[in-house]
Amino acid sequence: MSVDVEKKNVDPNWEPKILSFSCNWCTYAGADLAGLNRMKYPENVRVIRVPCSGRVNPQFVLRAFQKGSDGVLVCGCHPGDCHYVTGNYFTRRRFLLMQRFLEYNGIDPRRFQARWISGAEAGKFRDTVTKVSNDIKALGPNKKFQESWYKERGESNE
Amino acid sequence: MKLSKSKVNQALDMLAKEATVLVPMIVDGVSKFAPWGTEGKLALDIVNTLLPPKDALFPQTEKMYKYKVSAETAEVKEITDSDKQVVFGLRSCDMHSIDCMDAVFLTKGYVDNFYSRKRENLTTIAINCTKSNPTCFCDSMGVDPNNAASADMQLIDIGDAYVVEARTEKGKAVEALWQPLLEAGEGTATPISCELKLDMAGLPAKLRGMFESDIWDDGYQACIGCGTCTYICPTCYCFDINAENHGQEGVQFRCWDSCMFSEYTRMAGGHNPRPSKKERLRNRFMHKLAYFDERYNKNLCAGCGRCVVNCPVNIDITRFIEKVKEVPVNG
Amino acid sequence: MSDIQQELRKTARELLESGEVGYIIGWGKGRFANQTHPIFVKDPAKVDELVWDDYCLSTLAKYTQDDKYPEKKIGICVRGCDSRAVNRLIQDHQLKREDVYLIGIPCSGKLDPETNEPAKKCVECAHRNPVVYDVLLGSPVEEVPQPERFKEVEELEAMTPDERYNYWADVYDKCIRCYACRNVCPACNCRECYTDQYRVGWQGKQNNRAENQIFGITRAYHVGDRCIECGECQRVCPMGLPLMKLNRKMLKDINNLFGAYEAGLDTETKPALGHYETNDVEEFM
Amino acid sequence: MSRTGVFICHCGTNIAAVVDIAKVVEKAKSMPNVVYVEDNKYTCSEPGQQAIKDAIVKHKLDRIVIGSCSPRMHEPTFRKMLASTEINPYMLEIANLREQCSWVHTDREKATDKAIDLVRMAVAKVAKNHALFTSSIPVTKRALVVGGGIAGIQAALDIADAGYPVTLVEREPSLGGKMVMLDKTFPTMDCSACICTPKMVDAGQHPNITVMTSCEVEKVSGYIGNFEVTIRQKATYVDHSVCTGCGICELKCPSKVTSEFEQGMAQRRAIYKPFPQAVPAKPVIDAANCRKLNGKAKCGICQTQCPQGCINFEDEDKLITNTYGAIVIATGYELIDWKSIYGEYGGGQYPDVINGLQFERLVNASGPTEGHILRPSDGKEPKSVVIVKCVGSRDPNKGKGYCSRACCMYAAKHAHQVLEKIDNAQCYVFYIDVRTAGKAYEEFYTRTLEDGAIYVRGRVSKIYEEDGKLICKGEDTLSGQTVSVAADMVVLETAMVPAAGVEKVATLMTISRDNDNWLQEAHPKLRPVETHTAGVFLAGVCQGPKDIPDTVAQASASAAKVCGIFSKAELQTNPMISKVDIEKCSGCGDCAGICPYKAISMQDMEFIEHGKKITRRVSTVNSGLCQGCGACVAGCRPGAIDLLGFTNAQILEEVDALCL
Repeated sequence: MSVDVEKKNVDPNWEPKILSFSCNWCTYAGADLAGLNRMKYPENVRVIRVPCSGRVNPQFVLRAFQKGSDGVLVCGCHPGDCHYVTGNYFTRRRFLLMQRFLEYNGIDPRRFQARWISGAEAGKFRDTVTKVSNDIKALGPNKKFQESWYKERGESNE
Repeated sequence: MKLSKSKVNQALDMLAKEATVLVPMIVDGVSKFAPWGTEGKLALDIVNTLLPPKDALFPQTEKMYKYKVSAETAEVKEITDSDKQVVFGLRSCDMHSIDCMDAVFLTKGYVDNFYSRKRENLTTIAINCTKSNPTCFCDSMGVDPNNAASADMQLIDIGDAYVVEARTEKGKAVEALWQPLLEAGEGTATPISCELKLDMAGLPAKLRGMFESDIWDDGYQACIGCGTCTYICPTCYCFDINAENHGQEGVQFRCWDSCMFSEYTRMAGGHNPRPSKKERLRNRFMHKLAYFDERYNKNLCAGCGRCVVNCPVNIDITRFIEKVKEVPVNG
Repeated sequence: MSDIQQELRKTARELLESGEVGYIIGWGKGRFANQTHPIFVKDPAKVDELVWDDYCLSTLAKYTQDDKYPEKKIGICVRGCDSRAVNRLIQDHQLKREDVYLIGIPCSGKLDPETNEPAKKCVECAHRNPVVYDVLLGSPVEEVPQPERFKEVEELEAMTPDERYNYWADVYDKCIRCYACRNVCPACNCRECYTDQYRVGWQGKQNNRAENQIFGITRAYHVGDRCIECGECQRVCPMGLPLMKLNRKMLKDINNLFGAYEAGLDTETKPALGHYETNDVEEFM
Repeated sequence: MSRTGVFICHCGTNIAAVVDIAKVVEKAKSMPNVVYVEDNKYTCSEPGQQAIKDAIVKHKLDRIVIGSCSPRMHEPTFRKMLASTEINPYMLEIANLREQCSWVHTDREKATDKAIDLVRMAVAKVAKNHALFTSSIPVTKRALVVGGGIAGIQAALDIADAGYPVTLVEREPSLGGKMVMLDKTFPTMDCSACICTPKMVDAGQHPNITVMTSCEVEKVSGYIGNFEVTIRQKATYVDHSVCTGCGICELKCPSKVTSEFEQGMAQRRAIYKPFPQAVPAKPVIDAANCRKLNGKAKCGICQTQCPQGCINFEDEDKLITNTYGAIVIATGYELIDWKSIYGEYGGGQYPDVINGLQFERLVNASGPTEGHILRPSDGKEPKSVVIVKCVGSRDPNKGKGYCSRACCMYAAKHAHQVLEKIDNAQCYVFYIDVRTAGKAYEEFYTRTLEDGAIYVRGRVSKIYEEDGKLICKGEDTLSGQTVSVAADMVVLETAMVPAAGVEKVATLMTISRDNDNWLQEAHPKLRPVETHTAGVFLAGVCQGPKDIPDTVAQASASAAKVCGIFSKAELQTNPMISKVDIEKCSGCGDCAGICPYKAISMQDMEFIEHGKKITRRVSTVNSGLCQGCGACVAGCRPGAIDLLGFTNAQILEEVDALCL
């Protein structure tokens, strides 16, 4: 059963659900700073705080797509600035590979983004969130990898 | 009465109007019982399919209960719907698998209502074998390749047509449905038997006494502990129960499990009564050839040869049976 | 082929009689001519069960994981792929070099028992001679370079995202979760696989497309930077799923991003995800 | 079954203005395990916290979710509050409804939906929380101060006076930093050397302070209470333990070099003390310019002349390693290189266009001109001086965007000195604003006006030479006319920028830097002298431009923080660290390779497996070293190692709750 989402008829007031893993020392602080400066960005990104972007296990990203998220964003400190010295070097390698691997399995690359956002870059956080949110709003809901949660006819039995 | 092979598609279309008709097909390179109408090649000529028809009655993942919890109340709903199904092109070994599962799920004082509902809605149409694979040994296990006794309807292949023998109410209902397609005519098929002969006489009882024998000390090491043999075996029926939660609601389901998995018998605290592959392989062979016979006096092995062909390291139950023969009786 | 078999049996007898090894892992015959499977010879008298023919396909190194604390050395016949599997297990600290006695056998490729054609994994094999051994039977064979190591991956990459999704969706629909691919793989050497930890909740036990996708992709990601390309996962899969296309995709990206890489050729080169370079490719600015 | 309590905060109107609190409370009631929900105007206030404590007792709660401001703000507060109840402080999750919801969204309905999602995620996560307990680690009661300017000196003195040993590291041959270069200090005009050198001498002679000049920090490892620091003592070729500082060698040394201390306006020798009042008052040899050491000639005169025989040409760098409990960074600043940026001011081709520090040296009694303001080009006394403010500051396109804070005051000081020292001189000051935000600052500025300084409101657009005069063209925005002043000398008050090499120090200490490379403080208002790395503090201009009073205040503040740590026998560790399940661990060692703090080591342990006694290699975590980053957890394929507080199960629950 193929899953072609017609890009054209995405209903306009559909709100995507986007998950963003943000490292506590940089991006989460940048997000707070964006709040401090009353910057405005779309509502559909939910942030999960992790101590370091190195804590984000690529399986969490798979889990997010499986459970129905339309886009995932992993953010951390700029390489060299990591509060834990080398956390984001591993993040970089892990997600360089996972990004290509998701694309290889059919996920549109715009649905999975990683960004380095420092504690001072409130503007960059707002711009990244706005761009990702608009990209995904254009792409429409994500059906790939998504678990077909309970269907009356037990369709997910096959 | 007989049904000419040229009319088989028509017959299947008629059946498909009221029920899901599962027929042996090659779908995407895999031979299995698939609903009539899926793209793929009808494969009535192959001896038996890679995946047995057991998932018609005992699917790999079967939803049992749906529940919803809120602060005050919790409601549980049993998932009982199951539509009518027909399995067409069943071999005797596959019918033996259904007999064994019937014994387990329907007799001895406990009826599994998920299974029984599916069983009531199932009509079995068997076709006799016209040739056997080198790995077939069903007649050594008490299964007649020419006739599936407990099928609702038996088709006998007489070259260009099948002789229709309806045996049960369901079989007669199908025969009535096919009335316009059937023609008069009888015929018999030349009975066949398997090349591979095994002497099973007295084996179950002998094996029950050999739990501590050193026959088990060799031959198990090659096993990689995967679930292939148990998942493609028509008579394996072990399952695990688990749940899938989604916020405040969820579903409890049962799914196939394999005694060959290392954590199958792992208990809380880490104790495992079958710690190594030796115990697990012994358990599988004993269950197939001894334990089941002790409880339901029929072999749990249908002799279809699927495990012999598909085991990646060629663990062969037939060679094991021959080895048991060589062991002196009190051994 | 038979003189190597004689030498193998002679070496096996000597090793067993001298008591240097506890038992020898090799290949033996099944009922039919095209059936060869791993056997474990302890008694010197039974060394004649050891064979070396066109159907010795199974890799043997992972059986050391069932006997992790052997009293004596374990003798293992190693071709190119087995020897890389031994390096893989040693580098993952699951095996000590001094616990095994490696009987190296150069291998010019085996046949697929069903089709009698050269097996796919042997056609694609780039290291036919064992990379590590204690004794070598016969003389090394000529290595076959593999310029098209990633051809299949590139074919898939050329598809559109939807085509690729549907290709893999059909693959995952067929998976029956028998875990043969995991249990045969020398890179999959965890003590308790994440799939068996339901309380943590990584992976459900139900067999549907989403769960199979999670398993397929996670396993490929876990072994991606350790895969020795022995092709066993694809061979043992009862449903014939093209699993090597997943592992090779990971290896292709590792090659492009972090420099040419082949796993298991020695025990020093570190798997890609276990370390980093400060000047790695930067795409997330 | 756990009993979770949810407390939604209005935060006055900060959250309530955008988020429909009642709806969030309503929805929270139906979330799994939630037995009590309450909303509160100010949850972080005393009554707010008391309301929670009462609810815990009344409703027998065992897990708490608070929907309020950022956890980075009040998580410690709420944890302290829980410490006084019988709930473990770590059975708490906070949903960020302010900084990341109400403050950044306008659509009330969507913001409320997001708030509900965030609360649902917190409720899902808290269900999997475990009680966590701190453990204690020993403290090495010795401090390290990096940077020997007034900030470093003051911090070192305060810590040493509190009775703790301090190592004061300075990369220049002498303490003093920038302050000792100045002549007078505003607003009191007392002489900089008179207040700075006594402090330097105190630091030099303090029994608890070890001064290590010509030294740089090479390597830092460990963590608060147990920093393992390696310092590189650069080769000075002079044995200071024997040298009496008599200065004969400096007189005899044949090679002359431009003096960095005198801002290039005077010469020094290859063997030199940067300035007479240097501490330690002993010379060092500048190997690059010493004829013997840079191989240009035999020389060695200083060795022959030295009565004490202190000169040793075979001296090499030495590495000294020691453990420290806390570190204060006071690396200071330098002035922006205006020459490469402002071609319109001559780009350095006019010797009489100088910067603030050069003017300070001119007007300083021990400077190259013994305090007489003389033009560097011809040594004449300039009759008309132009001072240009905000050169490189408040200029985001060419220089730096920020204001360097101190230049308004020292520009007024320079004007005052010009008018005071040069009779019937004329002094023009081109300014954008005059910022006099300090005690007696405004009065100092008005006195300079009364002295006759002419303040012209506008930037100088161009400086060029015309028949011996430096023509400064600019505009007087108050009168709207263009202005051009013929000056004998121009003083540019240039921007402060972080000292060169601060990146290395920051990376060593794992502290981050802001967009302008100033060291990043933990919180601009509430924790200005702390950094995100526990035990590492900041003092002075390295954290951002400031004047001497603020610098000294920060120095004493960071010293107080250090003494706070040293006052305790042991330190409580962060309980949110990694933990290994040795049943699942196969001993592959991936985690040990990933850990940046070397907190994980592989050890052999005894086990009974299937009745057989075996030893097996497993991973173990040193709770003192582990900082809780979790990089090892994401690298562990079977999930044998997990990070308490952010376990795999917790995060998976959060992801599931989010995607409902």
